[in-house]
Amino acid sequence: MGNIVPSHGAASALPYLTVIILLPIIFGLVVGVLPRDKAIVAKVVGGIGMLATAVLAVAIMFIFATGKSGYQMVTDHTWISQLGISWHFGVDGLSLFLVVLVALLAPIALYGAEEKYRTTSFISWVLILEGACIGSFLALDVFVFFIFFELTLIPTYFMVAGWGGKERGKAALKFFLYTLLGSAFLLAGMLILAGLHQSQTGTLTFDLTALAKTHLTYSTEVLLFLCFSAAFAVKTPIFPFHTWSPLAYKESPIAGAVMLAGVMAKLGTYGLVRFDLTLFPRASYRLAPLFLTLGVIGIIYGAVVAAWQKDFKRLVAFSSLSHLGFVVLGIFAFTVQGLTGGILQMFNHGIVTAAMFLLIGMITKRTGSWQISSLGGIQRVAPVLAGIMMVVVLAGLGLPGLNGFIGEFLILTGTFLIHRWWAVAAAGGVILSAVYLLWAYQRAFHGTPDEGIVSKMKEINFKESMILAPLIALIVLIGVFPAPMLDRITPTVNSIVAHVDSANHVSPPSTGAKSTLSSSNGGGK
Amino acid sequence: MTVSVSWYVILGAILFTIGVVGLLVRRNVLIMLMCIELMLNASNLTFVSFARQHQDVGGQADVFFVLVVAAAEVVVGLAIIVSIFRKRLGATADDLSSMKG
Amino acid sequence: MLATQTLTLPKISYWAIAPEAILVGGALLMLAMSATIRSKIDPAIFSIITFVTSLASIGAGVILYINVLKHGKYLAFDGALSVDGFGIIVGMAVGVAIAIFALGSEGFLSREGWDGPELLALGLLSGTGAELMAMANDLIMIFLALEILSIALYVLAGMDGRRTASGEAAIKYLILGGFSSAIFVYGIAFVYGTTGSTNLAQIAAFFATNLLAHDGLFLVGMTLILVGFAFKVAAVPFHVWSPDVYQGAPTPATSFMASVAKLGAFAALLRVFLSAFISYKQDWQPLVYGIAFASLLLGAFGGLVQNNVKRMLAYSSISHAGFILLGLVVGAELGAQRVVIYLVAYTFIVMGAFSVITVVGGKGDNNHDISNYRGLAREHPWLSGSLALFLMAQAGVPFTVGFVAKFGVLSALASSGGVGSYTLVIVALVSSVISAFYYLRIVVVTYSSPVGIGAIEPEPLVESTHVASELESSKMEELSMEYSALKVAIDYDIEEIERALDESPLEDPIGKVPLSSTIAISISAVATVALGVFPGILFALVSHATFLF
Amino acid sequence: MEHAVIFIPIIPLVSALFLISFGKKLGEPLSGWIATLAVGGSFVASVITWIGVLGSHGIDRTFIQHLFTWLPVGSFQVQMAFQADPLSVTMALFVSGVSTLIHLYSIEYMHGDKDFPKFFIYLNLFVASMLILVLGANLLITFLGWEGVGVCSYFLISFWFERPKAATAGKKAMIVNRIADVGFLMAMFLAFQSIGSLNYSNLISAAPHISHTTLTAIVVLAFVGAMGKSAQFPLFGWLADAMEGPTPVSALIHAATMVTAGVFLMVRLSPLLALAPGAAHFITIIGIITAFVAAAAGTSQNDIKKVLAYSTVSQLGYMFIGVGSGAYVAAIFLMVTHAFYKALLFLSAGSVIHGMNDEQDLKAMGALRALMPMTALAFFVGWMAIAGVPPFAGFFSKGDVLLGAYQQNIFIWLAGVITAGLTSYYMGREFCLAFLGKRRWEEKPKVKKAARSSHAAKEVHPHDPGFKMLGPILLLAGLAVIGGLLNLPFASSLKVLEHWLAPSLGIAPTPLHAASSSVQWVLAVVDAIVALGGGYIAFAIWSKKSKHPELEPVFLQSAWYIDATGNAVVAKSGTRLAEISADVIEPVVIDGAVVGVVNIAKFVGVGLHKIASGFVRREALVIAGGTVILLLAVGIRGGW
Repeated sequence: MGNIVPSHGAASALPYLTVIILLPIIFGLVVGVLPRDKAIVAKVVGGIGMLATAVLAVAIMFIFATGKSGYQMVTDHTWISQLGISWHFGVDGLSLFLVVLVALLAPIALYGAEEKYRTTSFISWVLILEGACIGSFLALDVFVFFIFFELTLIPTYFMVAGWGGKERGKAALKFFLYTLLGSAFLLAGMLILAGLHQSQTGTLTFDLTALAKTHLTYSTEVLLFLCFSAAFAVKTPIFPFHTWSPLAYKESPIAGAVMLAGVMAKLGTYGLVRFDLTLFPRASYRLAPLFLTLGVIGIIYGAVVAAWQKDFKRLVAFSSLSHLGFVVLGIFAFTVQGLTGGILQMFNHGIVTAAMFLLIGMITKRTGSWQISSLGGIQRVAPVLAGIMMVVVLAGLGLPGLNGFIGEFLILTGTFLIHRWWAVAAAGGVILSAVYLLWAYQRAFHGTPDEGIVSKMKEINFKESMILAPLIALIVLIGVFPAPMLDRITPTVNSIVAHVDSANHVSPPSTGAKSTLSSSNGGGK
Repeated sequence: MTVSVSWYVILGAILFTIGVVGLLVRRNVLIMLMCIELMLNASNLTFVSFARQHQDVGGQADVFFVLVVAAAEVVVGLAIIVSIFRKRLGATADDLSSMKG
Repeated sequence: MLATQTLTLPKISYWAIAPEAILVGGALLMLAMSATIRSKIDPAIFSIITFVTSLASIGAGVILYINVLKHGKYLAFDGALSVDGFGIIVGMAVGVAIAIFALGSEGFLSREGWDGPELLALGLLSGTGAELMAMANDLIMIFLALEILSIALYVLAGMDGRRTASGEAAIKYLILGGFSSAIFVYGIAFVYGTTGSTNLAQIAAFFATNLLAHDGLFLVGMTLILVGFAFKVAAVPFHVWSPDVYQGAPTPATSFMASVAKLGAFAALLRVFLSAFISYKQDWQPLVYGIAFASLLLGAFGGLVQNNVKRMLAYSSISHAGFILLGLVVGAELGAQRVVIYLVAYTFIVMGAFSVITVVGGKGDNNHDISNYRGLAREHPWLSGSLALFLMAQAGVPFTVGFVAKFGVLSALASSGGVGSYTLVIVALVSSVISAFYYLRIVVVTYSSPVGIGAIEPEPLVESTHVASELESSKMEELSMEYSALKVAIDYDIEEIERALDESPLEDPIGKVPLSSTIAISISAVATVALGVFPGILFALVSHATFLF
Repeated sequence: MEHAVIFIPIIPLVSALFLISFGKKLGEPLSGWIATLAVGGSFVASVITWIGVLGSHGIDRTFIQHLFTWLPVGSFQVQMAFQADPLSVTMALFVSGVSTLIHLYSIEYMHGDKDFPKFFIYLNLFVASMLILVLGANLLITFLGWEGVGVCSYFLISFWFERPKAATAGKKAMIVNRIADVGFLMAMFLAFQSIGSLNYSNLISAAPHISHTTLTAIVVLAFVGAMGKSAQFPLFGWLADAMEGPTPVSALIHAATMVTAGVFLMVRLSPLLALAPGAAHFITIIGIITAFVAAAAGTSQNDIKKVLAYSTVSQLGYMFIGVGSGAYVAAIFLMVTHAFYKALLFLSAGSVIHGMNDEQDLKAMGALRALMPMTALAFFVGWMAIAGVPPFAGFFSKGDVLLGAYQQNIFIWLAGVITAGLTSYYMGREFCLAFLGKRRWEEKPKVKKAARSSHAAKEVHPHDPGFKMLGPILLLAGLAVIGGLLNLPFASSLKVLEHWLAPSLGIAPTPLHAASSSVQWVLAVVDAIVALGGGYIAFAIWSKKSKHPELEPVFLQSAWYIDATGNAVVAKSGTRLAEISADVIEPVVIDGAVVGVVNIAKFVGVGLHKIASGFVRREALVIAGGTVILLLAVGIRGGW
């Protein structure tokens, strides 16, 4: 097997990772017991917790050593020895920016879309969700991953059920059950894998590194792969397991939608890379065409359906389906460019979707509606808000110079190397995303505003612009100068791709004139 | 013809079956209780028969426990029946179906 | 004639039955008090006595446990009782259940105006039976303990004289319980007939040295015993009584059935099948597999269409029974340990949930329709929060002890290997997702707008299925039940609701939550979370929960 | 000195960022002046760079300025780098030069507009993007600019976003371009796969070593991208719609600069193109179809700007004929001169529109010659130049292209000449309708278009504009007259452009039948006669009478229904597809499957509910039955 998971990466003197996971959770619990009638206290305490987490995340980003593929800042303590479960965390190029994303989006989501009622508990839930997401991204023990993965459901459930729109009950229930059903298969797969490992080695463990060494027959590997993937496919969501998302995004409060689409969707794609590719490289490789196809269908279908949405939040849901299709494509391309693009695109999608939802929230707060049809001409009344929305839309449709392009381009480049026709089909999504985004923009922002809009719609205020500023800055910065991120992602990607390739006895696709002359098939099959 | 132990066991089985069938076909709660008694006593007979076979006094002692339990069950059962059917005309089990599903 | 045999009286070890003796003592004390003291006694006093008694019983259990840890397990009463980690831990769990029951009942008793100590005294007695079952090492002993447990429960079920359903529940439980007891005893008779003993250790010893030429009778006996246990733990298809009885019985009694009765029955079931009948594992394992399979699925699907919360939890407990039986399917000691964890976990979750339900039940113990939970979160955030916690724990959400329990059982099952086990793992997990639907349905309702908001009455979630309704309405109920099946609350905008409620607050049918209930709920909630986060405690505890063979 | 290359795109970019922050405060006209100065600065930087490049010789004239690595991923390394070589410097010079003039013009033209500063932000952004496009050292940087100009074009077309037509036109331009851009993307993927780099230098050096098929595919795919941006058949509908934008925008983006990006790209890739004759033929054919179809459509338009739009499309077709025929220099030559005279024509048209209070209908004009003499003169110069009347610029540049075509295939030349006649004709028609004849605007009641600015509906008093508008017009007129000097055919030493560009271009395959100098003279004479003839016919027909319905058939007015067909096929069916997907497939099929599963669960639940009778005896029966089943199971296992 490959060199993907060195059993112990660089351990760190300070338990950064434990702290960054527990910090928001503890703050969340503290906020949860604060007096309910004083929202301001909760806001301040929650704000401190989130700020500290964000600072720590940034610190981790800087401490993170560029050019290394293994896990860094590893923490490993026995937790439940009887079950072979350990408090094992580490960060690598795959998880680094996702952690930063969570730490960044949580405060932005919360303070960008404040809830008027029961603020205290809402803040508490957001903090717990933040901790759970960070925990999921950093866990190197499958069990620990799973429980954090599941823990994310609870805050989300309550955020949707407690602060959502009129169909919030149904939405929360559907979201919860659908995801839980997927997780059920994950848990089953995990238990069976651990059981097989135990029968081979005699030790019960859920450690990712150890489990990756389990010998599996091909058919077992495929079954387990499908079990794991079921959970991730629902969470992402990958077509056709997405039907919970439009409802959940629509009914959820804005902050919840930001977290759902911006952060939690990444749990699915992250899981695909971290677990499916690591544990089941052969099955992943052989079943890649299936996932590539689903990814492409998602790209096209999501875009087509998004075009017909009359509701801004549903539109974002389907656009997410489309964008995450690209991520899936990149993951299962098994090229360095594709996977790097996929990982970068996870981050990008988080930023762009968050900004999109926040803007929708701002519009909704003013006009009381997120129906596209009831808007129109906003650009005349609120040009700055419209301008920011335009930047976000352009990032969404992959304009070069903005972040969305970098991810999509790398994904398509990487996919094209091995799976040419999937890339060609996926490129259709580039067209369609322009269609639905610009059409929606035209309907809501162009045209002459009616009296209702003129009287209700106000320009973005200072606080709102400050909340959006970091997102817009990142959209541009990543678009222009993505190298710092790519330098941190690529080494990990190299080792993952090498792991998959070596498990399948294939060599990476070659590029360049020389190889084209020497061998006709440019790598892979 | 010697009457071996198995005859008693078979008799016990017959009694038990009668009890079961009675429980299933009769509507009157009192009679249902009696059927349960019959089943318990069939067990007792079986116990005694096997005790005899094993030459073991333990089995016979067990019968006493069962008898006591049976008595207690009947006492409680009758008390409940009285309390619930005080307001009704007959002690018919089929009337007891306000809860279902 | 039988040869004269001298009956040697067994040596009586009072320490071994100290936990049970304390419970009985407490019950007698209360009965004596109510018989002698003329003036009305505050239910709180009985409640405190029960609580203290159960704590004392737990304390005795702890001493026993430490003793066992030091000196090893031993048999008492001529082998009728086995004093070992397994029995003591389950016994302590029973003690915990009684303690929470005592706290939860206090509010109930004073609310309903029940003066006497009967509810609590019967609880203690029934608990005695459960603790004995956990330790019993002789089939007849188990039978006796089972009956002690059950007869008290029959009465508990029928205690609410004002509700017809209560009496009905009692009669149903009595007849069906008696029926299953008879089957159980008949099974014991056959086992006795083929092995010559009712003592588990002796039966095990018998099979260790003998091989039955014709094991037909034994197998019949074994199967009948399994039926008896399956009835008590409400496993499919012997569960038929449980929804009705759960619904009809007074809520504290229901909580008792769901927890204590199951604890005792499962403990005995495991002990019998894993010690005495272990040689016939090939024969009983498929049966248990089938029963577990059916229980998991029926428990999940059956709860979907229920609108009465107590009925819903009855189906939930059927599903849990399925899970616990998975531990038995595993067969080995590992399975037993995981079952003990499950039982302990389950005690907290189910007692907590029923404590909340008792409170919400309101005066008359009638408000158990799901519509009664509308808007609970607004008036009683902590109450609904705890309910959500307990329900999520039942669904097996991580960081609750419910997850630990399910995970433990399933990981044992998965490590036992084989396609059958893997299938069962997946079925179990899927069924827990299905049952999550009805748990969450309750949670969703607590977060929906309270009834009577604004000018328009919200569409009723269901036609209420009050137990006291007349027989003729049953057809109507059936229709409405189908109509409303799986429906979730239709709601209003949050801001509208908040505004409407600020203007005209609704009358709260629950009122102030009694302190005792708050304590009960808090204990359960803390345990649910704490053991969920630090499951190591549980695992360490049960590592000594082995049998004495 | 070459290092100045980086300042060429940076100056307008910084200016745009500055105006985003402070434009509103600076307001009119200060923001306009700043923008103009920035573009002027860019022009100065271009000149400095040009001088720098002139300092070296031959192949050394390629200077690459690396800034940083844009995309470093494994073997895929893309630099943020700008390239100063003869081709890019030429482009930079004329782009920044023409842009400066149009910025200046816009200060007056956009006077009083609500979004005056925003207009200049967009214009500056556009110029920056266009310069990035031409200066990029690899395909991806070019693509960065390519998409940048696309989005700026979107902003500017829908600048008056309150008019639904403008908003729709902008969106359409963007989407059509995106469709074509997929071709560009594919070209890059294929280039990376087969060559391992996107740098022009690497592409060019590796080109001879890669397979012919791959090379053809790369070039054709890149051309697909160019077809969108340069509005080639069948993707030209958007350019006509783009006339919804302000006139300076039409002049700058949709005539002089952006639309020529496709031509630039193909010339940039000419070393590859030269090795892929199949691709070259394809380009030629598309070029000739476009040139003719658009010119024909131009003969029947009644909107003063639409005529110019179709004319632009037609001229772009010409440029591609040049590219396809291997006459790369001619294509660039035509591009530059076209920029002069087409910008001139648009600006003059803008002047007319301005003077006529936003009237664009040719049939509602007439006799403006007297009232707007300078504009009329400028327009006349533009007409002569585009028609190819000697010695105006168009004569030489178009002549070069036609010569290239002739050397490939005489039929292409023939089609080109016919098109040239049409060009002269429709421009003549436009000139006659606008400036000659009667004052038709006084005849019929004016149908007011949506008021877009402070030009309130009032009496029409056509007049020549002020110096800020007129200055650029006259300057461009001058360039249109003398533009031919860039590359005079009379002697090798006079072919300045050809010598200058040579290091940047591929060496075209030797022409099939090279034209001797006498043949060249004959061709030139034919060109001139056709140009004059077309003009004369137009004058004869249109100078007196403004209505000749038989000469304006509906199918030409609708541009051969090509755009309508595309609309019907793509947009309508696409909308229907979206509708079906969103309203049927999603809720019924996909979510329906989920609901179906839930319904099964519900069905099971209800079924169980029905079985559960609540009768004690039946429940006992279940228990008894269960017991029997278990016994049987044990029995069967035991083998009774």
